[in-house]
Amino acid sequence: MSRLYATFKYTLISVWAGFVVGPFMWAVLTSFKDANGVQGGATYLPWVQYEPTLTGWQNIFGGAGGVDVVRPFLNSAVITLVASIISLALGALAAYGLSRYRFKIGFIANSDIIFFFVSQRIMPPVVLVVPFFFLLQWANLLDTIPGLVIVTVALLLPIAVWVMVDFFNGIPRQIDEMAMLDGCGPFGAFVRAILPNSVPGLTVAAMFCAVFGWNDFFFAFRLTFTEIQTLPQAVVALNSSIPPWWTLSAAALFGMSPLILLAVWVERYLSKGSLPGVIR
Amino acid sequence: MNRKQLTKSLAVPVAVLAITVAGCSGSSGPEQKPDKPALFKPGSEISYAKYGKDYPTTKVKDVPGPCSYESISRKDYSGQTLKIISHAVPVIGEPTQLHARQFEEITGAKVEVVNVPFGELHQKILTPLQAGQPAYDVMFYPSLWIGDMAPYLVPVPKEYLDAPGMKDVTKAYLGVATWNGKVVQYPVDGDRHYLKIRTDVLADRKHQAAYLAATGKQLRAPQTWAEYQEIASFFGGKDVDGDGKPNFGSAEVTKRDDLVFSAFISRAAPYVKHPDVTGGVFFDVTTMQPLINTPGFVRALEDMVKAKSTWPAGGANFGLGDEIFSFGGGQALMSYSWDDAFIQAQQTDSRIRNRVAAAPLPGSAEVYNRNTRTWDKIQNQAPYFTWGWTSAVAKTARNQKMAFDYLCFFSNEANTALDLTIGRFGVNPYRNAHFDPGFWQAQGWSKDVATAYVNTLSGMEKSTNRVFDLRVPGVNEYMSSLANGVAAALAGQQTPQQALDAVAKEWTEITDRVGKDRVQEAYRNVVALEDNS
Amino acid sequence: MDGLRRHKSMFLLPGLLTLLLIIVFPLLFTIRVSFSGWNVSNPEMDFVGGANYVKVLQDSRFWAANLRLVLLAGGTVLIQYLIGFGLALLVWRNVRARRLWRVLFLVPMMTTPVVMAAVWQMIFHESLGPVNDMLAKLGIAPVHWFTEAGPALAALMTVEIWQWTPFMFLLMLAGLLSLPKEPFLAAAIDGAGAWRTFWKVTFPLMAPVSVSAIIIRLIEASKLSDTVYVLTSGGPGSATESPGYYLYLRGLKEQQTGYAGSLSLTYLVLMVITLTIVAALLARAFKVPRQSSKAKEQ
Amino acid sequence: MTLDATDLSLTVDGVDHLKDVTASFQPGRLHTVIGRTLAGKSTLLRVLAGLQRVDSGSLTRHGADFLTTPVWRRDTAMVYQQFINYPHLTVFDNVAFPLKRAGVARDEIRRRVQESLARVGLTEFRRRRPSQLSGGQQQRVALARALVRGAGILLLDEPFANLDYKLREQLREEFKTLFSDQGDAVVIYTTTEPAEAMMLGDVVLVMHEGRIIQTGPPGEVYDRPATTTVARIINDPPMNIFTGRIAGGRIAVDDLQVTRVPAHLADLPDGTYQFGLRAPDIALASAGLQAEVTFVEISGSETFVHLALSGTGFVVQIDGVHDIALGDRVSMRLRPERLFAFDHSGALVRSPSSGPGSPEGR
Repeated sequence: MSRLYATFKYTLISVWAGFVVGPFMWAVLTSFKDANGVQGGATYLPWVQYEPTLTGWQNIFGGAGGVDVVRPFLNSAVITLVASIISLALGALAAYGLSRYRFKIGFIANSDIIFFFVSQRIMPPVVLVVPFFFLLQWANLLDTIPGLVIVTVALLLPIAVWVMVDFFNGIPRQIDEMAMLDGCGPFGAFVRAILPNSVPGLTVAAMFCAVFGWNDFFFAFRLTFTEIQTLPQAVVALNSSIPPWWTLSAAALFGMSPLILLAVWVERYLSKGSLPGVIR
Repeated sequence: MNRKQLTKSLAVPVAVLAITVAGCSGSSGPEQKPDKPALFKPGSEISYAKYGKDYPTTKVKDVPGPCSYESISRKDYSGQTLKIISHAVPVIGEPTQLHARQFEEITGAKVEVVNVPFGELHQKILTPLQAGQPAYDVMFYPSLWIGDMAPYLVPVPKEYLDAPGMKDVTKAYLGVATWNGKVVQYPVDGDRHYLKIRTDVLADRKHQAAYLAATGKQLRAPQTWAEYQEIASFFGGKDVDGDGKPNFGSAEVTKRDDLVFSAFISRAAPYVKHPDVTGGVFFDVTTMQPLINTPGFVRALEDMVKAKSTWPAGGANFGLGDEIFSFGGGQALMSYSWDDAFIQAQQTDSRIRNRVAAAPLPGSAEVYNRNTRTWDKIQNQAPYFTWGWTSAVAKTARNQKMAFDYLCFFSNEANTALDLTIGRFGVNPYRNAHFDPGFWQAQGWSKDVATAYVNTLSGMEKSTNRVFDLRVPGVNEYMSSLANGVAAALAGQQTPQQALDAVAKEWTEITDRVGKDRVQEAYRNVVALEDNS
Repeated sequence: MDGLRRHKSMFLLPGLLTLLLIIVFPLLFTIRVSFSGWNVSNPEMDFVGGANYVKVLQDSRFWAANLRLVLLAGGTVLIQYLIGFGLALLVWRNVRARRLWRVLFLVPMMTTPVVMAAVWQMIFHESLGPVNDMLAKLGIAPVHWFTEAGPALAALMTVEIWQWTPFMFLLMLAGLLSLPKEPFLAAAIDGAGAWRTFWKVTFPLMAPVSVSAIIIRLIEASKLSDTVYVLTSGGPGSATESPGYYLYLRGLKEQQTGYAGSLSLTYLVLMVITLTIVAALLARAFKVPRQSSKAKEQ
Repeated sequence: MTLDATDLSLTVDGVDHLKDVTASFQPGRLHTVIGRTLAGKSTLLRVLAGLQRVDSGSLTRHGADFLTTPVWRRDTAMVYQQFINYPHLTVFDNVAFPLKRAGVARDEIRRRVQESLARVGLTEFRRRRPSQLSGGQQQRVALARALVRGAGILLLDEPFANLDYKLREQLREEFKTLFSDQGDAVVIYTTTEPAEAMMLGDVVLVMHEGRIIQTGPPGEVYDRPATTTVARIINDPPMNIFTGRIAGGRIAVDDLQVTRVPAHLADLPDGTYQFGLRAPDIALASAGLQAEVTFVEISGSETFVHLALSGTGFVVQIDGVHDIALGDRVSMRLRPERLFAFDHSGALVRSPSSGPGSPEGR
């Protein structure tokens, strides 16, 4: 590797890293400002250009001027977790069926069923939200965690199926056959022989589920009233005509913290080499 | 253990379980607990200081009455939940949260508050109401939605109407809260648009002389929109207040999905509200023909497009918050909208405290007469009573008494006195008591500033040539359509005439969709207020 | 495993039925409501025939938004692909602090779009944000990020690229890491340079991953609305409205449920057709062999 | 205790994978199925295992219908050509897997697994994962797992095909006794290699294009291939087949006299026949038929020389490594006493092992 190329390479990497980090840095800076730190124009250096305060952070942890984020955080965590588990379970089962068996219902074949699953992602959320409202009202599940879990499953299931079909296609089917020859029923073969070998695939699917579940704002916002608030809602509740940018920044940083840990976790799998085969 | 004892010991948990289940199912209805001893003595000192250093240390006295700290703290609402929807934090959202916390502290109730951005509030409130879903007990929303909300609201009970605080609400704002003869909204805010100027520039001798030399005119608070434009252009882009940063002539709310429609109506009011013409400003109330594309409105939009040159960077996409920061932060020299920017400028830590003044909205030298289809050359003023925040209790509320107690507590004299001084709360004068310069001087305002402020506000109350919001069912659609038209013209996508013609066409469609009779009936109420009949 | 046909539904049905149960009612509801005049003032399921669809055809704002989406989604996804692939190549191997870069490059994808858009709004703020401030320090006049159509689109695309390049990066990096070593050895033995190796070995091997990554991103990008909602609210005028945001305006903000229903269905049909064609074209452009049905028979 | 297949047929997309396959597999015997790639061998095993349905035909076990018996109740073990093991389990757990499923007691499992691992020589690797083993070792694990439970049917689908030549021979030797030592089990072993089929099998089934075209003990199949196709399949290199005429005590290809008529063909009437001759039965000589070298393969201790003789191709196997260039003209000599004679349809008429006057029957 020539020195010129190395310089070029590290320059590019650094530029992009700067672009990635910039917004976070700005959010961090802003979270320690107050109205006076924001009004005059852009300031960068704490103590020098503005007097740092903890107001923003106090406001999200029970300060009267903000919105409490702890309960929404827990709500988001529960909804994301439960919906992800259900989606992964149902999605992995369906994906396994689609990977191993041929389905033919009229003119509908496997690829059409897979397309049906994936096509749910094409559906703009706006289409679904009004009928979902009536659906959940009918089931008496508006403003409840189970209601949101059901809706979130509809969002996540297609992702789980998409990732897992590809993954199972990559596992030799002789393994399930052998398990059945060894005395497992079809379900046993799936559970005992395939699932234990699907950890990388499930990891990727779980990551996508977590990202899309955690970050859903649209449905949570419209299908809840006062009891259940999710984290994105808590942040958006600060988007007033006079946005308290410091509180908004603190809430934003707090809200994204768990998923940043997720990025670290995914990278570990990448580096260990367990994931690469999964995402093809 | 004999059999009897056994039965007994089993029965107790079963009974407990049954009670719990009944409690959970909510079918038992609100239980009214007897009063408890008051936590406050009459006339105790009230301060928000303990809630954080964001709050002023000002202390006020609890004013005796049914809504006072003392009276409300007698109520025992323990074990009950009050569900509230309000605007995003901080505007009206923060006082909602704050008073909810206080209400919890003194009554034992559990209060759940959800804060929603402005653009979402309407559907977030209306969807469950229409679906019959008991989502919220108390709702805070812009008062102009009364036409959509009224069917789902509980009229304010007499005992609250008779409270001294309510009796003191000005006639105009009680009118705003009334629908078909019943007070269905609980007034918590009184809003209007007025002009805000920087006196350290506009009343400065040096600047006045320079202005006179350049234009041959006196520099003063602009009396017409043409004058506003002239002054704004003259000072625009220069550092005239000596803070090292350029100043700009005007800051206005121009963002489409924010409140641009209100700003536009303020600009249009003197062109379209002819003192001698009755029967509606937005529609001809007899035919329900939209008037939004008549020459008066078109001229106002042309003015607004011209004014772009006097706005600061980003001024063509200012939300209310931007406008507040721009004027309140000392960047823009003039502004017109709600009180917030003015209060922001008057905050204790503000650079431009007491260097500002309030004045009536600019008028015009001529006004369009839609009966004669001519421009009449008369000096015209037309204050715009644009919407303010209001609150109401839903018919589906489980404990209406608790809900009204919360609202009456929210707006009790002590709370309101404190709320009025916190700019970001968005709570503005709506009681006669607030129109007293002494009240504001007590907050550290200079006498001139306080007097001009109070005179401006009460002058609006006294005017007979006023414009009110289009308080009809579907108002959001009308205003959204208007905002689209104004935004298209400001963005240069269409000429003002084209844009407003399109709006007029959409308005006709909306009227047909909502039902001409319903809109007309509602609009008659507005016109009656305007025509002072 | 056709010998086991009796058992196969056991796998597919739970997931399929769950999704069908959740989706069918909303879909039927939307179809039905699109033929009604349901709106905020008259929330009733009446029947107005195809009136809504006639209106859709004449709704120039809707069609303009669709055209804009071609630029917004197509443009950003293409840039995301190029940058994502480039970054993946850069940190694929032989790079110091590799894991740090990788985590860093993944992070934006994990953040909530509405929340990040609010942060970006502060950053692009025309008078209080750091971007214009830094431009000013470089002697460049302030850019009207949210008040001129061009800059507003640029801001929107910047945010989209920031948020979703990591997705491409992840898929491309995983693809690269799973490549067989032999073709590279062969290329090295043939004495192929880096450039030639890339075009003759890496790129063709990455074609299938590329196509599927681009398609998935296109699907997701076509729904663009959260970011528009917070960042520009579709402005100035209607210059940055995406179909998703326009649907939201009509359907939820103005609550013209019936009309929004017909807009939604029109949009859905458009998207399915477009994406199908795009998928076919991409596969041809990347010379990916047409994949046969996934369930192979032995 | 037999496994009987009758008229099994399977067509997929117009291609016959199995066509009227009828065979009876006996307990305690090792059946080798030989055929080229895609001859239907794997399909047959998969049908027997229950992994593949058929279009028609029947399959019975102990006289009872076996087609409707699900895979997991067929008491069948299988070893694949690919080294298939459970990647997530250790070697020990891999081998123990079928025993656990069968509900065998713990101690018993340990005993049998250890014994099994010892037999394949993997005791020291029992804690490793399959991915940490070499190909040969992985296949030993698969074998151990197949053998450990003493299944009633043992199917081996070209188990050594993916191993290198040396290892293949070694394993084949090692396991010869193991396969044939399965008690009452029906053992079926598929292969493409004639030597393997002959060496291991008690019974050899020759498959071609979905059909079983000959069944019999190895010696019989080897000595008397029923058709030219069989003759090609069961010899490596495939038996040289050429068309010639018997006339006047001489055999001629086109106009070229190639050899005299040997004794065992002496009573055949004059006419056109197809003749078969194994590669080792042709020698290069200093004088004889002139042929042109078209290809030379050197395989260890042998050299295969491909020759063209007036349009007919021959493969000659000679010992040792020889330096022969393409395009050389060489002389070759056929050993007439090793000639097979087939009629024009390819059916065997005479083989070297049958005396004069004893027509071949099937």
